Amino acid sequence: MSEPDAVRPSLRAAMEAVLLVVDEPVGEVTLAQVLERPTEEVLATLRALSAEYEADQRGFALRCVGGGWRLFTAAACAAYVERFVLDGQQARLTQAALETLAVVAYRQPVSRGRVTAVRGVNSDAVMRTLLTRGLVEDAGTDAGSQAVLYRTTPYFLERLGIADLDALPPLGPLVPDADELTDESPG
Amino acid sequence: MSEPDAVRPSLRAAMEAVLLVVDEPVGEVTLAQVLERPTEEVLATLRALSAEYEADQRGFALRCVGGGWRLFTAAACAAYVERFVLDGQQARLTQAALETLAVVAYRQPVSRGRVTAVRGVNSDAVMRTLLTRGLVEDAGTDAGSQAVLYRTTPYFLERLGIADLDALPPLGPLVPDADELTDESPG
Amino acid sequence: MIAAETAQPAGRPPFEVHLENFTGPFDLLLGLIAKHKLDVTEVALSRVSDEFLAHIRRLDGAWDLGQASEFLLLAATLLDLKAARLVPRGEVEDEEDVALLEARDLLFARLLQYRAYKEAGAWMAGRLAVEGRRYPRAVALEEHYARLLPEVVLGIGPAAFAAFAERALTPRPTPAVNVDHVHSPRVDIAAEQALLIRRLQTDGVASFTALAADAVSVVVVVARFLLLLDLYREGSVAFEQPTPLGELTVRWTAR
Repeated sequence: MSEPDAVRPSLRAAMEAVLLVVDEPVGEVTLAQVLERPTEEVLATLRALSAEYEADQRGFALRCVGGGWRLFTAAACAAYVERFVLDGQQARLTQAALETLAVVAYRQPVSRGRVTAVRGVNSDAVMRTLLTRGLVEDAGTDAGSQAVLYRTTPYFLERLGIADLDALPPLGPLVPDADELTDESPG
Repeated sequence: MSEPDAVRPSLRAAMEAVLLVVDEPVGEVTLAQVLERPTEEVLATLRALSAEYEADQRGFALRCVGGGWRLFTAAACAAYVERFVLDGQQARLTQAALETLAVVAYRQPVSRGRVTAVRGVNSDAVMRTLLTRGLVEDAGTDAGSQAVLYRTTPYFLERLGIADLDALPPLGPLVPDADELTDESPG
Repeated sequence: MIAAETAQPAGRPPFEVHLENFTGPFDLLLGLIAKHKLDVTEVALSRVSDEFLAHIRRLDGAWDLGQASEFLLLAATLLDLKAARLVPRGEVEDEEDVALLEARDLLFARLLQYRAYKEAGAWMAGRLAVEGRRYPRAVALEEHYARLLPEVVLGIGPAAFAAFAERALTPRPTPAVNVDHVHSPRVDIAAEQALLIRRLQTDGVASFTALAADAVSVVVVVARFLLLLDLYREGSVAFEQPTPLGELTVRWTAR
């Protein structure tokens, strides 16, 4: 660790970093593969970390739920988190969410993979946010690829203030046809 | 929420919990409101927390970028994180795009014509790329020339990892007065 | 040696003179002056042009107009600077010299300015590379908090919403050397002509400024002007311009 060229992070640090970006519980086996360490060591470190957060009375907790590990806000801090959530700041969608929603609206039904390909950035978390907010819903699976497809909801139309999808403004001439795009789709 | 006043969390814990649910940089003023503490105290705690994470070589970092505070993964852990957030790697910006971005950053709001005048070469396509990437945005039109003006986005600050535009390094001392030179731009 | 890495049309060898990362004439000049420590007055323009002509001959007629005009643009910028530099400092004889001196100062000022932004761009590239290794937490809310969320506020209307879609769905331009300055976009002449005639028939009279107001590019303005000359030749319109460079008024004179 102290060698100048070896900036290799500790197992604990690598684990914290991964846990910060995953928003679905991740199993210790997966973590062990990604971190290239034995599963037992990973499990022991996860438990140690979880205990450490609790002992230090941190605002976050590391818990094993539904077959995997995930960071949660500490229960003791719930009142503040609730206030923040209700604050109104959260009523607005982020730019990333608006963009993702726009892609779904104009290209539905569409898979997450396709949205990611169009936007050039991973859109999984954003799509989950849109699902939670009730703006987007499951639209079955693609016959070929078995990918889950998404479409906008009536609530979306209501929030945008339009009667139906036909009322969406047409896109400019630079945007390729949906057919053109989906034909070359990987699935 | 269980035992009254027994488990009132520390400011630090409450802050950590809120930071865990934000998905855009959050300002210290908003945090101060939510946490019901003076802004200065909140700011001091944010800074202390940020320093603590770094000193402890945690896998996450608390940083003030793009006008607010947000949790990031530590740079040293990037290799592991990337296995989870495989964005389809972020394409590097071309030299032309970087130059254009620099002119916009230092001269905003600025028209395409001015950027072209500074670079000595047409910058339209490059500006479109920057718009698409969300690094630059429309900033209305110039009252006189009716030219569309551009400015950098908060996302630009976030990508650069700086708090605000004042954190940009000064341009070389030899740069002549920009207005003098670019006023004759074709618009 | 200079070289413009021009965007290469399929199957045709590009003109090779050598400056990496060429993005525009200012870049070329900086490369020459700074990197090769060349005084502009010593740049052997003739050698560069000889090389270019030889290159074109090798192509045996199959040369690319885009490449040729890009070369001309570079050569002209160089020549401009070279001419300005050749004027001796100090004694200024006549107005022409003054003009050249001013041109020289302006060119150098512009070069310095460009260099500063180029350096700022390099600094940004460094930051982006470092920061690209840090990933922000962007995780969906825990279920029990998500239920508390107030109603979504989109905060934008359908038009702005469509703009988001348009931005995301427009194909990203593939990185390439920018040659927009030599390749004029095509203009739909028939459509432009129809538009001009329709407006003039409706309004009877219009200023050229008004007729060109919605042109999307300079090329379209030029096209409209040429089309008006064409209409003039046919006797369909008349022009009025009381003062040189003043407002040009166009009157529809055909039935």
